[in-house]
Amino acid sequence: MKLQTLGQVIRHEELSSKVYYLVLKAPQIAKQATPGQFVQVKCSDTYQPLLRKPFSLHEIDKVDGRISLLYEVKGQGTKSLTKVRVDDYLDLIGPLGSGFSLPPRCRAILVGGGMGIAPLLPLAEKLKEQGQEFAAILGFNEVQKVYRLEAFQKLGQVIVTTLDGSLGEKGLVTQPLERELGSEKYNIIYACGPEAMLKNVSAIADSFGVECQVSLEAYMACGFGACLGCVCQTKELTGPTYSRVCTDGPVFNSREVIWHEG
Amino acid sequence: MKLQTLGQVIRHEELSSKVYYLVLKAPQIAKQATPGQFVQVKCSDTYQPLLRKPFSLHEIDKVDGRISLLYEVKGQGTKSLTKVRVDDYLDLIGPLGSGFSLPPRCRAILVGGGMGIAPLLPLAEKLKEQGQEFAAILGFNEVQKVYRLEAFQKLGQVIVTTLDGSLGEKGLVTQPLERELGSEKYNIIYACGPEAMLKNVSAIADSFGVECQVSLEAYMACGFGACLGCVCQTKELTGPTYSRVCTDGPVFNSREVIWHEG
Amino acid sequence: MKVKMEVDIGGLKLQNPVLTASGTFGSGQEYLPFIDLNRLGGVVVKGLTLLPKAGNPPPRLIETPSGLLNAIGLQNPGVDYFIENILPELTSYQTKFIVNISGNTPEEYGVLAQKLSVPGVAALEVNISCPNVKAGGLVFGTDPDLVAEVISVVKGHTNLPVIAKLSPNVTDIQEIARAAEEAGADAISLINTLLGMAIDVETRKPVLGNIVGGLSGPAIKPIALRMVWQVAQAVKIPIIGMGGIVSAQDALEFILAGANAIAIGTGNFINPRVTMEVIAGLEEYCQKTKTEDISHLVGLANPLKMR
Amino acid sequence: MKVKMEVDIGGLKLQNPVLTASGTFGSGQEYLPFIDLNRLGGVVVKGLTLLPKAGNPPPRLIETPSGLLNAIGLQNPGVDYFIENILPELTSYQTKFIVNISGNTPEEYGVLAQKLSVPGVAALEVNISCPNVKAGGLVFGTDPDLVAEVISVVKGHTNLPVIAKLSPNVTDIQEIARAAEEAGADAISLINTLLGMAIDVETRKPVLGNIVGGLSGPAIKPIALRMVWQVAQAVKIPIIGMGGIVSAQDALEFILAGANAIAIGTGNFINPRVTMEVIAGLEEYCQKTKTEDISHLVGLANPLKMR
Ligand SMILES: Cc1cc2nc3c(=O)[nH]c(=O)nc-3n(C[C@H](O)[C@H](O)[C@H](O)COP(=O)(O)OP(=O)(O)OC[C@H]3O[C@@H](n4cnc5c(N)ncnc54)[C@H](O)[C@@H]3O)c2cc1C
Ligand SMILES: Cc1cc2nc3c(=O)[nH]c(=O)nc-3n(C[C@H](O)[C@H](O)[C@H](O)COP(=O)(O)OP(=O)(O)OC[C@H]3O[C@@H](n4cnc5c(N)ncnc54)[C@H](O)[C@@H]3O)c2cc1C
Ligand SMILES: Cc1cc2nc3c(=O)[nH]c(=O)nc-3n(C[C@H](O)[C@H](O)[C@H](O)COP(=O)(O)O)c2cc1C
Ligand SMILES: Cc1cc2nc3c(=O)[nH]c(=O)nc-3n(C[C@H](O)[C@H](O)[C@H](O)COP(=O)(O)O)c2cc1C
Ligand code: FES
Ligand code: FES
Repeated sequence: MKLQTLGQVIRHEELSSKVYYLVLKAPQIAKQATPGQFVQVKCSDTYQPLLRKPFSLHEIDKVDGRISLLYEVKGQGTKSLTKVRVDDYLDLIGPLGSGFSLPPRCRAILVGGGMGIAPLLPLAEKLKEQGQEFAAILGFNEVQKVYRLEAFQKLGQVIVTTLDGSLGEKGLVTQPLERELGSEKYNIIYACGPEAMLKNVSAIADSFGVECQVSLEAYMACGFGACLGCVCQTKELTGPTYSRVCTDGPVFNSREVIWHEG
Repeated sequence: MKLQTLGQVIRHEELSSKVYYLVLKAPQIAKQATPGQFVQVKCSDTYQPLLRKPFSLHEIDKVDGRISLLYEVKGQGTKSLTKVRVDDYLDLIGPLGSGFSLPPRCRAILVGGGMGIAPLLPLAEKLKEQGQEFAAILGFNEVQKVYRLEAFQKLGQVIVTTLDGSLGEKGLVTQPLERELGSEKYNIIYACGPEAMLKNVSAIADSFGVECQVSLEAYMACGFGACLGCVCQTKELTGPTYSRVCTDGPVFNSREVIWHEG
Repeated sequence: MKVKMEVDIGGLKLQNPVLTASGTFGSGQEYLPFIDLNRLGGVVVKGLTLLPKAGNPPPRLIETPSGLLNAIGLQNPGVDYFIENILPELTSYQTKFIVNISGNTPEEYGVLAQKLSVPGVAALEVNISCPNVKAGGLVFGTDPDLVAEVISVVKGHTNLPVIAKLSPNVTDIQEIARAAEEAGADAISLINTLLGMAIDVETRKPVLGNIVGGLSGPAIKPIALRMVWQVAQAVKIPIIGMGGIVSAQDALEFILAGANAIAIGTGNFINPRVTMEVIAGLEEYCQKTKTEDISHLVGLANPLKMR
Repeated sequence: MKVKMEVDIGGLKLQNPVLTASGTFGSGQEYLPFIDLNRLGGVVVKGLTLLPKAGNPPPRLIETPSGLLNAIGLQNPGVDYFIENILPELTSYQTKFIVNISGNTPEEYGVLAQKLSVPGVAALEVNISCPNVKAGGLVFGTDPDLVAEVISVVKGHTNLPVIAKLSPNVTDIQEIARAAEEAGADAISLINTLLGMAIDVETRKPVLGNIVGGLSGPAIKPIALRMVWQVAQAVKIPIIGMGGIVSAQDALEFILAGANAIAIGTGNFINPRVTMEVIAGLEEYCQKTKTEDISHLVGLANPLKMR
């Protein structure tokens, strides 16, 4: 059950330019959370920004009652979040949303682009915990903007891509994805990243006939289903409909999603 | 000439509950400032509060290029000002307003109530520098809320009053003021504090036939005469008129001021 | 001292004057993890239309300085679905549920009122800020004659208390309020959102899928308060004030201006417990100021208030 | 790349599209310590009336979330004093001075226009948001017929470009804008402040001496932008957009919505150099986006813009 609680900052550091790693003590959230869920964070005690900001749970440590977030500075909210110090308290609502669902005996391939790697780490951890094999393809812009790689490498096989080839394979995550799927080792894709990437990954999943779960983003006001502000278009039996990213998602089966044109 | 400049924080400490002392490196302001002038401070880089906040210059160190402020936490602006740290920069506009004017051969009595003591310190310093005798009557609520006393005591004679008698004389500043004026040693009063105090001090000045300069407060938008938002009512030859506290004041001759009823 | 917090809003009896604003509180159930619904004055349910409505294409939200622009477009499952599937779930709570309705024609409002005059619905809030297809894309809420027509039709189809919810996008809010009162409205609620927009300077297009949206939140509080103040001078029926309330002090400003009750919208997104804090804060203020009945505060800052 | 920043606002030629909003910039001289007036597109001088005006009793200001409420009450020394004592001091600057005028009757506007049609005045901005004594306390700016009357009279008494400054406190801003255009206005500026208020819960009285005041600043930007967008679809004459602009990005939103020039008011109080930063920011954006003439951006986000 979601709740509003104060999380105490245990660690807060800049990993690479504008990318921060924030560890919080929040036992009640950690206890209930599953991979793919998120929290709504009050980033400032002023009206600037007015709204809470959603961040995926990047680690879920049920034993120590800790969660972590990985975030990139974009606007007012994330900028003021950087000012939070160790021992400060952050007002959190969570865990929110429907996370990834793990079919029994899944052989998963995780695909993350940039900040989209955030929710894949707890998923990888869970897969490992359950003794299920997986591979992860993580895409970054350049070697200077690679972060949290080791955390993934501890858990399983990782393929890295960079746009400029400064680390790992040069190019997009879709290249190694197609290659790996060709091996027919995998029966499910979990993807999170920019919409254009997700759209391409879905198309590839379709062409290989593999299930694909995508984690979407949307501008949110409440984060718990009350405002209907965060919708994306999905296919239902009755035709296209607007689904709430915050409660019906953020994880959707890629075949349900109606992607934007272009 | 007033200017917009960045002042670097050199010292910032809480003197008593909610009262802070802030020392800034701001050579251009220090160079030009006179006692009774003030600065408009951008207390936050958000829209909360939207406006700058005015604070009297509490020290003007032309040699070291420093100024200091003494402030009490009231609302958004002062609250966010408390978060400023040593080495941070504050966006300042100043020096602003018309300060105290010092007639030659003045024998002054300075009367300050609470935060109203702030602009009296540089005045005391100036008087001492010019070799002119003065006394200061400083009124506080209680001994726990007394601050900056020693700074005044270094410069001359100080009479302290507290409402509850926990330090110095019990009661209001007006009692020792009447007594001191009875000695006929003084020919001018400089006063700053709550409006009710200023009104009473003015009446006493009138009854003793002594000149009195009062430093007024007002809610300000610009602080430099452009918005006409900060007016108080004053007597002019042509009748009552609205004068700008920020440029015509904040220091007025008490005989010009039309006080609020009640 | 025990403070009397109960208020009577044109026949709608509330245990305290704190409501939730329509469209920001779902049907109330979304807030169960955070607060005890039974402690609320009442819940105003998300706006309903006769037929299900898909709503506007996203993006539907964008923040502005101290404000929120929304263009939800009244997405809702339709009145029949509500009555069959949602209303029964609400009857287990002691709080009052007020249903917000929107129609394309006065007749539609009548049908909605009739259908919703069932046990479990405590009152109807008539949203007259939506497009009026009949009058050619105009908005009901900006024309006193149309306001009167809609309210009369609704009154003719229900015995429930009828609350007219006014749009702030008008020249003369008093004229609109008087029209609603004369047509029989039992209470008035205001304000709905102010029409606004934002443009993305990169794409050079409006940010919202619907181009324009409704502005809510602390940014609009001064305007909302002024309108409540004006309407309190124009009508005798009770007023539910809203627009940017996020604290007990905000709520008090509305009450002192002349509101008999208040509603909180956007504030719930920032702090889902805000309603509970406002109720506690209002009670505390009454105690501190030795006010036995919160209704004694209504309009104290407004000497020209009617009644 | 050299960007063409000059704009022509109904015959008023400006070196760049950045103006200051009336009432927030004095006569310009108050800002001499901070900026080079000669680099401004133009200065819109504090509102003048026929006779000197004392203004409203204080308090005249109160902050609200991301906004400022003011009730100055048009304090000014009167038009004759301005012409004799202030205008001569302004002639040493190369920037354009536009004079904002307010009258109690259409005739007063005419007299003001005639008196101000002297060298040194580049254009007249007609403030039609002030009390109209003749029509019994109503406000000119909310009635299209009165707007037309005032503008016609002003046009009949001057050869200077006439800018109609619209009030946002209306139901249909397009109707008002069209009335101004048809009556001969050379340009339209909007928005003036939105009517708002604040209440002090301790004293239980309105905070402002005048009870209500005008809301300005970032809080109102979404509303101002929407109105510029609408007016750009209603009239062919140039538009000066304002309301909450504090950055080049804000200014761009207004230009993309259809404003040919913009004005900054409240922003000057927070950052007296804001106009200079906005001019630089606009030029930079044009360079970055390879826009040779800033006027090419006007209305790009507004496909229904007239012309
Ligand atoms: C379920 C979910 C999980 C997420 N997980 C993560 C995560 O783990 N890590 C992470 O870093 N991020 C995550 N995000 C994204 C994160 O929520 C946003 O980056 C964050 O909300 C940005 O807030 P902000 O206040 O810093 O920026 P904002 O000011 O909200 O700006 C965000 C974006 O909106 C645009 N924008 C803002 N105002 C305007 C305007 N007026 N016109 C046009 N465009 C505008 C900006 O250009 C900017 O790109 C997640 C989002 C969702 C929905
Ligand atoms: C020339 C001058 C010199 C000054 N020098 C000093 C100095 O040296 N030291 C010092 O401490 N102070 C000084 N002040 C006062 C100082 O400027 C104010 O205390 C400061 O601006 C408060 O800002 P704030 O944002 O913290 O509080 P604000 O939020 O601005 O509130 C200030 C006061 O206004 C009231 N208020 C705010 N909003 C409302 C509302 N909606 N309804 C009713 N009331 C409201 C509050 O109750 C509060 O008491 C000076 C003022 C002037 C004009
Ligand atoms: C996301 C959202 C959805 C809304 N939906 C409705 C609605 O369906 N019916 C209605 O009458 N008002 C609706 N409103 C307006 C609110 O009920 C309220 O009048 C307005 O937001 C001002 O209050 P606030 O500033 O406290 O949010 C909505 C507001 C928001 C923010
Ligand atoms: C203190 C103050 C005084 C104003 N005086 C006038 C005036 O005399 N005439 C006028 O037409 N508008 C006046 N205005 C309105 C502004 O010119 C402008 O239209 C409005 O403030 C919106 O712009 P902003 O949000 O950038 O301030 C005044 C605004 C403020 C804040
Ligand atoms: S953010 Fe409110 S419904 Fe999703
Ligand atoms: S604060 Fe603007 S004129 Fe004084």
